[in-house]
This record gives sequence, structure tokens and C-alpha cells, in this order.
Amino acid sequence: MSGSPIFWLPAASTEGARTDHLFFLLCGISTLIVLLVLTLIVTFAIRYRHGSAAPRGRLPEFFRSEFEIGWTAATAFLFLFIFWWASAAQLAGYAPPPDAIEMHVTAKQWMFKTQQPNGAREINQLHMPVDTPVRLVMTSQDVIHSFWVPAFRFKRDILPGRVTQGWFQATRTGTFHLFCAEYCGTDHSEMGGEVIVMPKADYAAWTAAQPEGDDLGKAGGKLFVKMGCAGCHAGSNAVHAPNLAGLWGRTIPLADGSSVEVDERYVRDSILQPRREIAAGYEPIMPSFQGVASEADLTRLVAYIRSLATGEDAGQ
Amino acid sequence: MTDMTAESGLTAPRSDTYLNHGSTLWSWLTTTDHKRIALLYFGSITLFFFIGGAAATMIRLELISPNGALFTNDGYNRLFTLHGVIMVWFFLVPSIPTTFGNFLLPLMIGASDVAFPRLNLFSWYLNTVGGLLVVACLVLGGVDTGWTFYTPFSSMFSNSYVFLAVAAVFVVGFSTIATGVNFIVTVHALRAPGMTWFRLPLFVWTQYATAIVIILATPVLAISLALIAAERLFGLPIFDPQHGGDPVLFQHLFWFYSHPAVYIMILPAFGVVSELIACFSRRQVFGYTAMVWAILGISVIGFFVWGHHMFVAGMSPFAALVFSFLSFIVAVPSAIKVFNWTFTLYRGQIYFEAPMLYALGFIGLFTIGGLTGLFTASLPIDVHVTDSYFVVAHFHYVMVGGSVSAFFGALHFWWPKISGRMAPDGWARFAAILMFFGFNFTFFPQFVMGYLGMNRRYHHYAPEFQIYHVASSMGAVILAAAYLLPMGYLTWSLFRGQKARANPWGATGLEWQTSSPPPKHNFDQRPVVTERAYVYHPDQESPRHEEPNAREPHNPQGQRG
Amino acid sequence: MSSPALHEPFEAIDRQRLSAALGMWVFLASEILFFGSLFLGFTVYRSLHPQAILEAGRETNVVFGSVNTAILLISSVTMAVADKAAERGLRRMVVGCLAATAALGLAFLVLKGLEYREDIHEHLVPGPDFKLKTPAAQLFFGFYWSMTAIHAVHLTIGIAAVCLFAWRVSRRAFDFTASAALPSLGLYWHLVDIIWIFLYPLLYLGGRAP
Amino acid sequence: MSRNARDGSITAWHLWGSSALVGVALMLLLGLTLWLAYEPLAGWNAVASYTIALAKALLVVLIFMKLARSPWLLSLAALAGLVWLGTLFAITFTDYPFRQVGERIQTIPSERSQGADARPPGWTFP
Repeated sequence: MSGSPIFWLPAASTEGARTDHLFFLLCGISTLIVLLVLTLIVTFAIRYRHGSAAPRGRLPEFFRSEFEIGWTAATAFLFLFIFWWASAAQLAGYAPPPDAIEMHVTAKQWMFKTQQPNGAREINQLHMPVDTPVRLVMTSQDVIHSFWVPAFRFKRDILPGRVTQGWFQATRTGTFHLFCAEYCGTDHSEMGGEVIVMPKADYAAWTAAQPEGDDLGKAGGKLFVKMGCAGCHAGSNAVHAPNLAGLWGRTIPLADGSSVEVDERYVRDSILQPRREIAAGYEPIMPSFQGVASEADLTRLVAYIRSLATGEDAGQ
Repeated sequence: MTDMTAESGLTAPRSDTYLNHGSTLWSWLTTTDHKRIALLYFGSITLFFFIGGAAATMIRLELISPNGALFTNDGYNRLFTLHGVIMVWFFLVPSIPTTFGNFLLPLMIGASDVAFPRLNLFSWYLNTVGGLLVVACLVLGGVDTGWTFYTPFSSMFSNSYVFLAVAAVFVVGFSTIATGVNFIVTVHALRAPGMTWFRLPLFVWTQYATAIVIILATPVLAISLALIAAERLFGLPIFDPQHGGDPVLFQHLFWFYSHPAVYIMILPAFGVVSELIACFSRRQVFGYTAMVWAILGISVIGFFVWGHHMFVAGMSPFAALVFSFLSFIVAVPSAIKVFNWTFTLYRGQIYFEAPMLYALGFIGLFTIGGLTGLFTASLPIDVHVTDSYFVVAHFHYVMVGGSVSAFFGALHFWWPKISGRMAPDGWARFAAILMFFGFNFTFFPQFVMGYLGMNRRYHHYAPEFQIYHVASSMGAVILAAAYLLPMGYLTWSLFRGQKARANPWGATGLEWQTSSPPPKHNFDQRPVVTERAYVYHPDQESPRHEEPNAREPHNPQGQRG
Repeated sequence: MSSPALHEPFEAIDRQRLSAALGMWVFLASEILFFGSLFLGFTVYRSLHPQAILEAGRETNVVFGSVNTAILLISSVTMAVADKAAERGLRRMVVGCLAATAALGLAFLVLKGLEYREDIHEHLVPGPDFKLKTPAAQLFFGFYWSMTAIHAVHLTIGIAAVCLFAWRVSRRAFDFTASAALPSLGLYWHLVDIIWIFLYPLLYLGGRAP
Repeated sequence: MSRNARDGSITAWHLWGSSALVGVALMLLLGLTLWLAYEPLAGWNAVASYTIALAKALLVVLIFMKLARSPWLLSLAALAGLVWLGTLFAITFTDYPFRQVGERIQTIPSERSQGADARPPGWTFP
């Protein structure tokens, strides 16, 4: 990121290239329209200036209302065409590919805390492999921030109290600017960082070399015991509580007859407000962890329960 | 050809004009004459225009270097918030409706005053109270939330005088609602005999449409700001994410007002430009009924498009598609208007007076502003450019290039009617041209650096954008000069300008049938309207306007009642 | 026919009365949107957190709400009669009805004050020691307090205006039959009543059914 | 009723009658909505209470506010307010029900930041 001025920033992501095509199309159309309006004004201004000999009088028949309706319809169709093109581009790239690497981004007043799938944490930096889709799962701890990588033409607001998602796939390696696009307070200008796209091999080496960050699942396991969940939910003991092994992703019946798929939303809600969706055949005896489990705890517990599904360390 | 002598009675300077109808300060502060209230408003908005302009100049100075040392981070945040709040609510929203709308609406429809004169004065006092509140907020330390007051920052995390700023905008909102009520009832109830709806000048149509938009949009802003005040003062958790509150709900309420607000700012400019183009090309506006339906169309569809400010704010993809589609639909009436103005010039008799230069400049700048609106309405591009300098350039092109240059065009066009003096021709044209080039020089580089990744509201930016910022700041100097110039020669013209006749431009509006400046009761006899608006005859136009009575209209819209 | 109530820009009194009515109705349209956006906020949260909002809805005192609704409905009746009496020039009837309307308005405010005192006593003010545990319940009361407060402000303005008019009508000089302002006052009062008509089920009747 | 009404009872009924009748109707509707609120209608309670509220509002608007007998312009103004409010509701609700499932997870933001930026304790001008 040298200081020398740049005159064009080529798109460095698959979606970005699509956005650039639309941008060039719109630039072309807009230049045409501006030139059309400009030449019309200049020719009329010169030809019909006061005192010139050009013919005035009534408008020729051609300029009746059909002309007006004609180019209104033309403008409307042109705009609808642009809308169709833009929406098609947007919809095609909306759903993240299933095999995307999931990275967690937690925005805080004036820094981005990113977390790799294996738990490695970084501040204001994001290492990622080239040519592989990366899915960001983002939340904010205080105010609204926004994750903007101009080179990827990617931007998503990061909201407090909620998760927002977005994905991109880098097409070339390099270091790209990362800005916070939503005004978030005093040091909004300072907030930002870099996205470092590395060849796959280098990325694999880099992740391996990372200090053994508390793998979410393992940390979740420790929390599962420390917070007393294991007391009821692990293995056999007096209290009658559902065993969580292999539970993730299954659709379980609820006490009120409906059924729900065990996903992140259901697990989080059951930890915070257990009495809302009670599994069938169990009494509402689980205490609420509202105010006890922090956001970080929840992320780890959810990761641990998800890891139970694959049976790696069930019933630890 | 009408009898010229009948007109001469109007050209002799009158003694009982509205200006010298009472000269004490008290007579000005308690006036219910719509023309005086217009001048009171004119003072307020000029003052706020220069406060906001000073803030803009400081922003441009700060941004010359990548890590500007002129302001701390907090100082810069308060500076751009001040620029936004004052320019939007204290200059742009009230600018044309409360000055030229108040002054000209009764004159153009042949009435002696607005429907509720006392409410009109009350509206100015509300505006002044709001102004005092915002100046107090500015003096005490300013507000650092950005003019959009996004929660939860504004309601939970900001340490600045958010309540004062919110109260100021709340009060000014009700001031514009009062003006809106006044204009709607005036146009419905007080039109001169014979002035049917489709004989109204387009300026009156735009004031009517703007009043409708004001009435239906401003209350929602009042509520969204009142809820922020409730959350700050009493701790009621309304947008508080810790209690399940949704910050996007605030954005919905705020932008439901703030997008129609940009139509409140641009519709009056449309009206002014239609009047100027028609008068100085001596032709009926091309497609008058199409223009009327375009105005009404913009004011109605303008209410359904607010979501295009929130494409990346965490809205559902379905809502993003709906808002993007409606945003393309609302662009169509604007395109109609641009083409109709352009074709009004066809087979006209075009005079390049200062107001006409402003109007032609408006068409150029508004076309660029409107087209970049298409960029920001298409989803993938908006995902990239929202909250970048591309969007900053877009709304400055529409607001400053459009609304402000139309304001200055109106200022030069109706200056003889308001003050009874002609502005100096040479200076006026020079200022118009200077503003056009200064504006482009300031804001076009911002389009480029916006797309390249220059973030909005950043005063420590990546060094590679410095070249664009330096260019933009140099342009800003020229633009500032172009704004200061008219204040100079217009004040000069008040004392030593050439005396203005009743109809110096030969326009056909009813306001030109009474003397300049008009008497307090506007018309000696109430005019009767027999003609449609803009009845010009470009083919029989007489030579240049230096000869005295050369520019009298052939068919003034209204004969003596 | 010109009467002392005729204002400067108008030549005919009926045209002025129609304009006053149109002006007031346009203002009422803005009031509809003013309160409407509050209703929108409430409805959004009702769709986002249904159980919590219903659970909080059961905490409000329905007796106070119902009596207050009855009071405001009766005040609308007395205001309507005052309007009819003004058309017929029955000066003492108009003063009486306006006074009754103002009295009923004051009764509403007093009851509202008592209800607020009870709510505060029962820890229903959103804050750290809020009565209910679920966080979204505080959103209901965030809206409860702001909606009823803004409605009470509108009601207070209405009562002040009604008292002013009652005093002006009781003095001989005021030509109240022709005046355009009295019917507008009636329209404003009825709007304040209609807003409460919709606030009542929203805040008091939600979630009552077993 | 009113002593100074010389033409006797006609004005009395015309003055009070119709308004009192509407008043009674409003009271009945109030009683009905209160009673229905406590009936187990399984989800129809809200619909019932708001339709009754709408009925009460229509009574007040058409009769007390004399909209039925006023020129159409006044009804147009009232209608405009309602239609615009309707579009605000309708288009806002293209957002909330259609949010992506993955984004419906509620996270817990940290307590109000206690750092230097936190709001100083004690009452300061907001």
C-alpha cells in the first residue's frame, strides 16, 4: 500500500469482477445520456439563441405526445433492464457456497477481531487462502460497524445483538485495505486493517504455525464442564436431561407438539431461555444462563455441541 | 399587442410597497405579510448557509493531507456532523419553499396572502427556536453522531449533546409542517378566478407537491428522534440491542423521512428551473401536463424507496430487491423532466441571462447526479459504494449542483421583484459560470476516489487518495468564491442597482403583473386569469431588452380584474 | 357577508371555514403518521419477540385503561355536542360542554398519573430492577411509557385549548358561530381520542386471553 | 333540556340525541372488546380487538368529526395519511419476516463500554 496515487483498483474477488462489469455498463450508458443531453442543449442554445434566424413557430407535428410517451417508455425499459442485470448479479452471488471457510468477525469500538476456524485470533487482520470461498459470520459488541474490503467490492454492516453474514472468494493474492464503512464513534477513522490473501500452501503453513489458539470446540468442552452443563447432559445420572451427542442438525419434537431443527439459533435460545422450546418428554427444569454466559462462552458452547454431532469427543 | 400605456402605471416606483409599509423592528418581527416572512426566512437560511459552508471549508482543509492535524478525531466527527445537520435541516429543506415559496406562491396564484398568515409567522419562530437550539448545541460542544443519528451509537454510546441537536431538528420539523399545511390550503382555497389547476405555473405545482411530502414525511422523523431522546433521557430501551431492540428499525423510520426529504429539497428546484427555462427561451414548457404528473409521481413514489440507503444494513435480500426496483421506478419521472427541459429550448428564443445560466447548469449537474443515482440503486454497485465518497459525490451533485444552483437562479430571477433593483448583469453571469466549474472541480474527483475505496467520514485516509482530496479542496475554494460573490453584488445592487420595472424579464407569471416590489396587498385589483401558463411567442419576439418596454409579455396570464 | 371572524386573505367566511377544516385535516394526516410510526415500532417488536411482548402486556392495569378509554369516549360526545351547539348559537350550552370536555380530559390525566405511580411502584420502569426477567419485555414498556407520554402531551395541549375557547366563548365579544377555529378544535380533540382508541387494545388487551 | 331553546324539544333531541346515541354505541363496543379480550379465541383476540377499535374510530370520524358530510377533499386528506401509513407498514414488513435464517441468531453485545468513552456516572446534560 504505497503512498503513490492509484487510478484504478482492479477487482480481486469473483463477485467484484461481476460488479465491475455492471459498473462499466452503467458508466457507458450514463456517458451516452450525458453527452446526448449536453449536445442537445448546446445545439439548441446556439441555433435558437436570441436574434438568430432559425425558424420558430409551432412545434412540428412529430413532437406531439407520442414522442413524449415514446422516450418515457424507452427510459423506463432501459432502467428496468439495468435493474434486472443488477439484481441477477446480486442474487447469483448471494448464497455462500457450502464449502466456504467460516470465519468469525467480532467488531468492537474501533477494531476488528477475526477468528480462523481453528481458533487462531487476529486483530485488524484476516489471513485467507486464494481461490477458496470465505464466509464471514459477524457480530458487533457495541455499535454498528461495517466490514468493507474495496478490492473485493464487498461490504456488510456488523450489527450488535445480531449475526450478519457475507462471503467472498479472492481471485489473486496480495494485501488489501479493510475499512469500517459505518460511522462508529471517535476513532472511526482509525478503524481498519488488512486482508492478506495467501496461496493455499502458504495459508495452510501459516495456520499450522499459529499458536494453539483455544480451538472453539475444545474450549467449549471445558466450559461445558465448568458451567455445570455436564452435570445433567453428559452420560447417565439422576437428572433426566437430553443427551446432546449427535443432536446437531437433527429435527427434534418439542413439548408443545411442534418440532424444530437443532441449529445455532435453537441451541443459543435454549441456553438463554430454556423454557421457550422444551424438548418433548422433558420437564422445564433447566436454569436460564441469561447474563451468566457471555457472547464468547456461547460461541464456544455452540461449537462444542456441534463437534458432539460428529462424535469426536462425545460423552467426555 | 396589449396596450403598453396601461402597463406604464406599474413601472412608476410606488411608495406603499411591502418594504416601507412599517419600518420598526417590531413591525418586522410581528408581520403576517407573507413577503416579509419570506425575507425573515431569507435571513435565517443565509446565516445557516454560511455556518454550514464554513464547516465544509474546514472539512476540505482538513482533508488535504492523509493524516490531517487540523482536527482531532472527535473534532472532525463533530465538524462533519455539524455540516450535515445544519445544511440538511436549516438550509436545504427550508431554502426554496420558505423564501421563494412564501414570497411567490400567493403572488403567482393571485392571492393577497397565504391561507393562515399567523401560522406562517409561527413557523418562522419555530425555525428560529430550532436554530437557536442547534447553535447552542454547536457552542456547547457539538454532536458527534453524524447527521443520520444512527442508534445504538447516538442513543447509548455518544457523549455529545445529542439531545440538543435532536430537539433542534424536532422543532424545525414542525416549522416545515406548518409551512406545508399553509401551502396546501393556500393552493386549494385562494387561487384567483380563472386559475384552474392546469393553469398553475409549475413553480406552484412543485410547492404543492413539496408541501404534501413535508406533511406526510416529517412526523416520522419527529418520532424517530423523539425515541432517541426517550432512550437517552429516560433509559427506555427502544433500539437497545441488549434487550432485543433492532437498530435497523431506527434506520427504517429515519430513512422513511430522509429520502422524501431529498425530494423536499429538489422538487422546489424543479419548479424554479421550469420557470427559468420557460421564461428565457420564450416558450411554453415542453409537455406541461407530463411535467405535472412527473412532479406528483416523484412526490408519491419517493415515499417507497427509502430502503436503498440500507442495502448493506442487514435488511433481508427480498426487501433489498423491492427497494432497488422501486428506486429505478422513481428515476423515470426525473428523466422525463430533464428531457422536457431540454426540449423546451427547441425552437425557442434563448436569452443567456444569469438565471438562465444557473438553470442550464442545473440541468447538466442534475443529470449527472440523477444518473449516479442509478449506480447506487443497483444492488452490487451500492454494496461497494455505499458509505464511500461515491455516495458523497452523488448527493452533493443532486443537492448542491441541483438545489443550490436553482436557489441562486431563483435569487437572480426574482431579485427585481423582491428588492425593486436589478442585479448587475456581468457579475451575475460570471458568478453562475464560476459556480458551475468550481462545483465540478470539487465533486467529480470524489466519484473516482469513492469507487477506488475512499471511505466516508474518514479524515485519516490511505495516502493514495491524497491527489483526489487536494483537487477537491482546490475546487472547493473556487466554489466558495462563487457563493460569496453574489452576496457582494446583490447587496451592492440594493443601494445602487438599476431600478427594476414591474416585469424586467418579460415573464408571463402573475407575480410580474404587479409592481416591483409589490404593495402589501399584492394586487390593486384582483387579477382574472384567462390564459394557460407560459404563453410566449418566440417567433414574434422583439429585439434585445435594452430598449425600455421591449420585453413586455404578449399575453400576460392575468388581465386587470 | 363579512363577520368579525373573517380574516384578511379570505373574502367569504364559508370559504375560510372550509380552509380551516382542510388545514386541520392535513395536520391530522401528519398526526396519523406521527403516531403511526410508533405503532410500526411496536408491531415490529411484536413480530420479533412475540412471547416476551405478550408476557409484558399482561402487566399493565386493564382497569385503569378501560376507565380511561370510557372517559375519553364520553369527552368526545361532549365535544360533539359543543360543536352542534356552536352551530346553533347556544352560548351557555357551548361553554358548558367545553368545560365538561376539559374536565373529562383532566380526569383522564389524573387517572393516568395514578396508573403511572402504580407502575413505578411495581418496578415496571425499564431499568436494572425491572420486574420481568426476559429482556424483550422491557421493549414493551419502552413503548408503553413513550406512547402514553406523547399521547398525554397531546391531551394536555387539547385541554388547554378547550379551556381557552370555553373562556373566549363565555365572553360576549367572540362570534363563535362563525368562527372557523372552534370546529378545528373539535377535530383535534376527536383525533386525540381516536389515537387512544387504538392505544387501548395495543397496550392493555394484548395477551389477556388464557 | 336547554332552557333558552324556545322551539322546545326538537333542538334538545337534535342537540343531544344523536351524539348520546353514538356515545352509547361506543360504550357498548368498549364493553365488547374488553369481554372478548378475556375469551379464549386462540389467536383471534388481536383481530377482534383491532376491528372493534376500528369500528369505534369510524364512528367518531364519520359522525363526530362530520367527515361523512364534509367535502371529499377532507376525506382525501385523512385517506392520504392512512394510505401512506399503510405503505410504511407494508414495505417495512418486506424486511423483517424475510430475513435469512442464519442471521436470526441473537448475540449479546457487551455491557455499555466501560472504557474512557463510557458515559461518565452521574447526571450530565444528555
